[in-house]
Amino acid sequence: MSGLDVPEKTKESSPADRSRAVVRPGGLGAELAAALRANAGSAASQVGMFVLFLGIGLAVGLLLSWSTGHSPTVVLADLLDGSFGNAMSISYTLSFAAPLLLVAAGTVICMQAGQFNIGQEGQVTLGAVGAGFVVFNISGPAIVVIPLAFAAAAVAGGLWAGLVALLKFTRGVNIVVSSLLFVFLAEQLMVWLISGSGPLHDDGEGVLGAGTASQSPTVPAGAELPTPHLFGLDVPSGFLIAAVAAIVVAWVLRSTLVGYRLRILGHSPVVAHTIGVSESRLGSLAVAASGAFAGAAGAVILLGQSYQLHPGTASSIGWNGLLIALAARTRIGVSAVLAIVFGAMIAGGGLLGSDNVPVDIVNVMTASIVVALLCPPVVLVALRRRRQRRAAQVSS
Amino acid sequence: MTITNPNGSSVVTGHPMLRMAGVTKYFNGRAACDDVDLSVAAGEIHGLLGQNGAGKSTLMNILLGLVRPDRGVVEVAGRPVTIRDPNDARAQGIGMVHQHYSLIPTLSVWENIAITAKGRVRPDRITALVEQTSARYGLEVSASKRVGDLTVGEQQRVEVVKCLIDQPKLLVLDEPTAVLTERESHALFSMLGQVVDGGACSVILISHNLAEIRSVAHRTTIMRDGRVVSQVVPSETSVAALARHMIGHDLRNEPDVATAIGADLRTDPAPVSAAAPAGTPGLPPALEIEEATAFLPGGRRALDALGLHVRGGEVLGVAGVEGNGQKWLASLLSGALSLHSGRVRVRGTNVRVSKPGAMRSAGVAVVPEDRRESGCVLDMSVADNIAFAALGSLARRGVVSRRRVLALAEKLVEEFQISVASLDQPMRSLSGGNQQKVVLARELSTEPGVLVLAQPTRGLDVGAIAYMHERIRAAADAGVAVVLISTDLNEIMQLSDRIAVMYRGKVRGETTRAEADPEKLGLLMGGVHA
Amino acid sequence: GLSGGKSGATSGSPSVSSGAQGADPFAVAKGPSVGSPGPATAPEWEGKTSIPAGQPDMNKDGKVSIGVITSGDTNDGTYYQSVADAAQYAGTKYGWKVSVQGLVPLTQALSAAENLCRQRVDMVIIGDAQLAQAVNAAKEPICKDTFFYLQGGYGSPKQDATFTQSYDVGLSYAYVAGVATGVYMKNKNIKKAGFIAGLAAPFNTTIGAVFKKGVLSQVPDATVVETYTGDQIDVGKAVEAFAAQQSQGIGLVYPYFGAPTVAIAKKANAANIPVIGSPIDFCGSTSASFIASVIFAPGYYLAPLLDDFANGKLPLGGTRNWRLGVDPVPAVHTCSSAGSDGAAIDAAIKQAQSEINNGTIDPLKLATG
Amino acid sequence: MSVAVDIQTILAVSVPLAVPLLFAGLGEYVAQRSGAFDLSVEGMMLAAAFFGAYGASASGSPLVGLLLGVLAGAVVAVIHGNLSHRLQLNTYVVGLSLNVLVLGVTNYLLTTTAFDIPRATNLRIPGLSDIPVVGKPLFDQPWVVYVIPLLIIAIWAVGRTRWGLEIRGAGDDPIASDLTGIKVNARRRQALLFCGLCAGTGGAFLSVFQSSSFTSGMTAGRGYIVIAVVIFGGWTLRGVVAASLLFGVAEGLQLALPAIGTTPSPQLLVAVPYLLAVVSLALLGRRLHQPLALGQPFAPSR
Ligand SMILES: Nc1ncnc2c1ncn2[C@@H]1O[C@H](COP(=O)(O)OP(=O)(O)OP(=O)(O)O)[C@@H](O)[C@H]1O
Ligand SMILES: Nc1ncnc2c1ncn2[C@@H]1O[C@H](COP(=O)(O)OP(=O)(O)OP(=O)(O)O)[C@@H](O)[C@H]1O
Ligand SMILES: [Mg+2]
Ligand SMILES: [Mg+2]
Repeated sequence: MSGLDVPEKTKESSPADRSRAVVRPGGLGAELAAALRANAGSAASQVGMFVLFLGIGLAVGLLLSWSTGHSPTVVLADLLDGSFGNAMSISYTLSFAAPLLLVAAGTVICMQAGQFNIGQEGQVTLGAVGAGFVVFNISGPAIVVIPLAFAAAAVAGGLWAGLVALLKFTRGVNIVVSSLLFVFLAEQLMVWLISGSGPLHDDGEGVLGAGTASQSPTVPAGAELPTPHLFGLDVPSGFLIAAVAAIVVAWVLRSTLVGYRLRILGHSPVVAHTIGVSESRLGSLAVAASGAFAGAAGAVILLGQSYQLHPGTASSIGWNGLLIALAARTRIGVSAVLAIVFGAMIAGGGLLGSDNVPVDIVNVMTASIVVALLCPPVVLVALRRRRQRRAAQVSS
Repeated sequence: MTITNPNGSSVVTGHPMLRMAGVTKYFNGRAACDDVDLSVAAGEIHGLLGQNGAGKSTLMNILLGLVRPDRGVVEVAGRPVTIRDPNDARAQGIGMVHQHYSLIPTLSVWENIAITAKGRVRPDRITALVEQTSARYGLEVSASKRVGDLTVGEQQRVEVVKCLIDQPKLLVLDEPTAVLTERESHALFSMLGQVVDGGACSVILISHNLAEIRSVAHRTTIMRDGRVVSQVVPSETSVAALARHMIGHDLRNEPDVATAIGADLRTDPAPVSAAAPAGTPGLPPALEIEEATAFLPGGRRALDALGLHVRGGEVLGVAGVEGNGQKWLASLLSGALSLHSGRVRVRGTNVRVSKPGAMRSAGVAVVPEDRRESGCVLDMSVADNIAFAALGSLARRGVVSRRRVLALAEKLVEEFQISVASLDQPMRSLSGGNQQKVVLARELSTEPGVLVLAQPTRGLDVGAIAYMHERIRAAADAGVAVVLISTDLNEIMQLSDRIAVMYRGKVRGETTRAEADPEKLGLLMGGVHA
Repeated sequence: GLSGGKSGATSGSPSVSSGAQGADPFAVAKGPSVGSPGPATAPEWEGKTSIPAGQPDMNKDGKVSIGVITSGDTNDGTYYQSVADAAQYAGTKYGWKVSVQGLVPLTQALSAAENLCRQRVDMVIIGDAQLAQAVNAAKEPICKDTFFYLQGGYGSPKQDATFTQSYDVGLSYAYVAGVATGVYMKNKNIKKAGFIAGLAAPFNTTIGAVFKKGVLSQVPDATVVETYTGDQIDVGKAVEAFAAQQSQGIGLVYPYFGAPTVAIAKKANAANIPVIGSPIDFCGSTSASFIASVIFAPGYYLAPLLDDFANGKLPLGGTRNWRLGVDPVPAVHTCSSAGSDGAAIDAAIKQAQSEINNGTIDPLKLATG
Repeated sequence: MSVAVDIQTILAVSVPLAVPLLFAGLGEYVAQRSGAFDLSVEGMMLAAAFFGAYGASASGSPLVGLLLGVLAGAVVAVIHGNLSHRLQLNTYVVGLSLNVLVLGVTNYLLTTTAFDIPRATNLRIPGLSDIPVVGKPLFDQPWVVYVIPLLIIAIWAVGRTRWGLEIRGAGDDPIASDLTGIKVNARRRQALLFCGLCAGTGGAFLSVFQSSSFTSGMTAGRGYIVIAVVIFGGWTLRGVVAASLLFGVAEGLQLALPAIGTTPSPQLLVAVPYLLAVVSLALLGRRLHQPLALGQPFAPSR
């Protein structure tokens, strides 16, 4: 579909021979990238804007808590204390940021290639399943099992996303819709895998007696992600993995041949075609890569956080990672900062209960932050227009 | 004072139907319109002349409420008016046929008209109105067809009918003939005469074409760099004088400038060298297209059994009225359009055109018509844009060497005199001419065997045009087979060794430059066998 | 804005605001034993229990506070809310500080528990089996003087000295509920009953299968329609699943749900179809009428243990087996609206319970065989 | 049981399941025709379900609940419209964020709110409801259900007015529409608002009329099915109605088949609507004609 993913040829279909095309080449991906990359002033003003709008997003949540009788200062104090208050809080924050950053880094890849995959939640689920297949079936030293689990997670998430790409490039199925529907299918698939006769089902004691729970076995201690002690902090290794992955993604996109080609594809499929980039091939690769990263996030979740598969294991990590990448306008650095902010919100949210503030306020805040962070270019454009109008008046 | 135009219609320039005074509009700190005054009398056909970028469209967009002026007043029939959007304009009796049409392709003709017509939306009522109006002015329009299925000429008629249904006081046409055949243009002009007859309606006609302006306009306002430089009665002014006003200095010594404005001032074409390199006989042509038929996704035929060939060192001009498939020819050669039937051969070898990058690796380089959209990536840097074509050779083991990218970019920027502030500047921030230079530099840097240029000088200023022409010549002299697609006959005649004329997706006829004369080409372009 | 008590309007669920002064909503769980255990025993875990010193102020900071985490919505009016309500009730009664966090994602189970330790709670209550991994926090130094309680870990993680859990056998009360239903059907000459649950996963499907066996034990030619909507919280689908069963002529329904239970019950009441309710005691509900309640919500197990905790008598490091027909809860109770059939049903319930406890009937065999 | 009864059962279940899809789908259809890709429809429905439940239990009147629910849907739509089609913020991000936001807000408010929703009675249409098999499922329903045919006729009729043409113009060619004088973004905001009203009705139907209760996140992904419905319907009114009914029947079968006595794998039945959507999109993918500018922002030069 032109808005999102027309096969490139249809873009020339503008009726009659008009020199301007109704549908710009590049479809949504390019539109999005262009809109999102709108020149946003100097680095200092960008940082200023970021902080300002982050604050605005937070304020919306605080307003809601205030209007229902919860003190904003208490909420804020809890959030800060729970996220950065001490070494342990920071460790939590990093731990929650890890899968988010992985998902966001993957999302950056497909968005930069102009492929609007929004099914990360399902890909995370499948990734957790893939990791589960390894850790529940293969016993061995951590140094072997953990990388294997990550590889399996990436493959599972990548294949699941690859299906979406396959549907798009062979059958022309709208990727927004198919990736969305695949989220629901992934959940059903996992429930089946961990239930009854499913291969990941926990054969131990069940809720109702042996073998009756919908859950996987517990991750063996040897396959749990370690938490090395660095710089006086317990740093979750999931975060280290995510950080390295994000740096690699940034480098690949910036400096490698495939990264160049990917970005060109995202900006202009037409140009990409002329220099030998096959949208179906590279686009699929980008979608699959984003799925693989989401899958790896699933491994981080299973091996470092949930230790068990249950219905709902992905815990909205996929959705939030997607939102992070979009709010960061597909920039890796900003995604990393936002992932930490989101991680901090989750970690801080854990303390709200003690003051009887419903933790749902965190959802409200993160959503507001995402929307707020979309605003700076708009504001900058408005400011520039006003300046120009002024200038024109002065010069008259 | 009464002015009579060559058509014999006359107008009294007393009371203005439209008066614009002191209109000023800045874009990005540059004045597109600078203190413009314009006055159009009742029943007058008023020409608006100017080079590309002179501010004509901007001025009209202000009149239509599409652009908000920074300053200035507009009076219609003596009353000052504020026009905020096209609806206001319509209410004031102003209708416009846009340079790029404003019809919605997925709606039918009657639906498009119903959107702006007054009164209830009823197919039968609107259809009757359309028939009435089109009968009155001799404009053939079918109300039930989908606009997207119409030809360009038909669409323009619909657009005109759409304006006329409102019985406007002022009808604005922005370069209406650019896409029309000779015959269609004539029909349009005689229709315009009918419209202004009686003085109830005035017409503003924007054009680059001096001859056209001279033959229909009562008076003409000439703009340059956003300012009105003069107002003349064209029938009493020579083409050369018009051109001088438009450009700012005499043209005779600058044939390229003449080309740029569509004025045929040369008495004889530049001498064709006796040893015109018609390619190297014996070898297969560098590029051969045989029986190429291609369809657009909607099912429309883009190319219809098109055949042409070009040899190394030869410039093949592809002429034709815009919209006859030239754009799709370029698309085909850049690999963006796939063949339904037929063959494309480069140096004797069949090429699967739609395979990504196949044309490029076969040695065919294309400077596309819409360079902003398919020629470059506006949101990437100048250096990156230059590097695209040679990415593979700039990378070692999959890693692109930034040093080598910058070195290449630096070299080409210097060689092609591209003016950039920095190589990391986004392509978007370059002016049109420099964007075009980047694309050309990149394509030539791959040392192609075939160079395809689609409308290479459209939208460029005089200096840039001259430079382009120089490079095109140089490429051909270096043995490159050049396909030059242009709607500008003078450019074609000036640069080509052979000229092919496209009409309705096929080559209608071919001549050598020696045999070519404008009349013969014009007939071919109109679909008439010469 | 939106305010006002949840307590007043939601009926059927244990009322919070009644506080320590009002009737104890969990009184039913605090009664004496209702029967004696037979030879059949629930699974045992190794490990010794001990009573920590200083209970309830485990961390000796001079005040008692408890924290609840659960994976579900603590406002669902049923299963998940019962834990929160039990904690709140005890809190009000003993003057403890209570914090509740619902809808905790699996990824945050462990950290949520650790966070509670950081806030120096004396007891961490893990409200449902989904968050079972949170008990691993008990081994962390930060949690060393915090009492961990888990509702139904069922073997993973393994019972050890660091936490206490409750255990019940769902299949047994599913079977007894089926028996009760069967007796009612026999007396009213009903031949078709409906069972509706959410996810088509074993924790629902085995319950359905055993419930059906219970019904058939009383009315061998009865039909029990089992429908799984695929979603634990989608009320719309739950209600329409009931509509389908209704239009196929069921004479009684057992919605095996959390939140959607009352919605189905209301529809069934309107259609004069008797309803069995679970997992809380619905007999006193004012929003819908039930003929019987199957009581097994975690709050019922937690409430008496919290009383023990308050009195410094709650053992740590063992599994508390809650057995049908032995302990006051879990239980299948007939409601007054069962009318004259109540006595017969009660008798059948007693009978079935003792058959389970003396090993004549093995619900697990019924489920698998 | 007879086949007639079985069919009646399937219909009786499918119709109410299709109702929220129909309401929201019709709204989404209009929004997408205007070029606005409304991903926040899930949020609109959930907000409407919550506030519908609140209104109905506070006032004791289902009608008041419905109105408050519709208002809530409209509020989400107005926020979405202004962010995406006035400030030009990316509509997909705004849509997804609004869904998260609404889920957060409703869960948050749920902690301090309790509902006692009055039961909405069915409006039986005399005569028609006595038709065998289809009579009861179609003509013995809460009164809002009968709004649907009126809504369909209204959308059909409005599609032929100037506003309707302008909506289509905004969705197919915003640039040309703008030149013509159509306020593209205003039309998109209006279409979104309409979508909010419709989705609001669908959401309020869920809590007030269908189940007389509200539970956390009770829309359970219906908003996403709605989007699939519009696409599956090929962006035609007829198609959207048919697709809504088809998805309603797919879900209905899942719930009705066990009652009828055939019990295929429950897991598979649950997945059926989603599989149906994916497979049918794969089969129809290329033949569907979407609005040409769907989901693309439009920034007028003024
Ligand atoms: N929306 C805009 N934003 C910025 N610059 C603009 C905009 N529209 C026009 N311009 C600039 O204003 C100048 C005048 O443009 P205009 O379109 O009026 O020229 P024109 O006389 O119509 O040229 P042509 O003959 O090529 O149509 C050009 O430099 C153009 O780049
Ligand atoms: N429609 C437009 N929208 C935004 N910016 C524009 C537009 N047209 C032109 N510009 C910007 O205005 C500046 C001048 O553009 P323009 O194409 O008029 O240059 P020019 O003076 O004609 O140069 P050249 O001779 O190289 O074409 C450039 O920075 C260009 O990016
Ligand atoms: Mg112009
Ligand atoms: Mg204490």
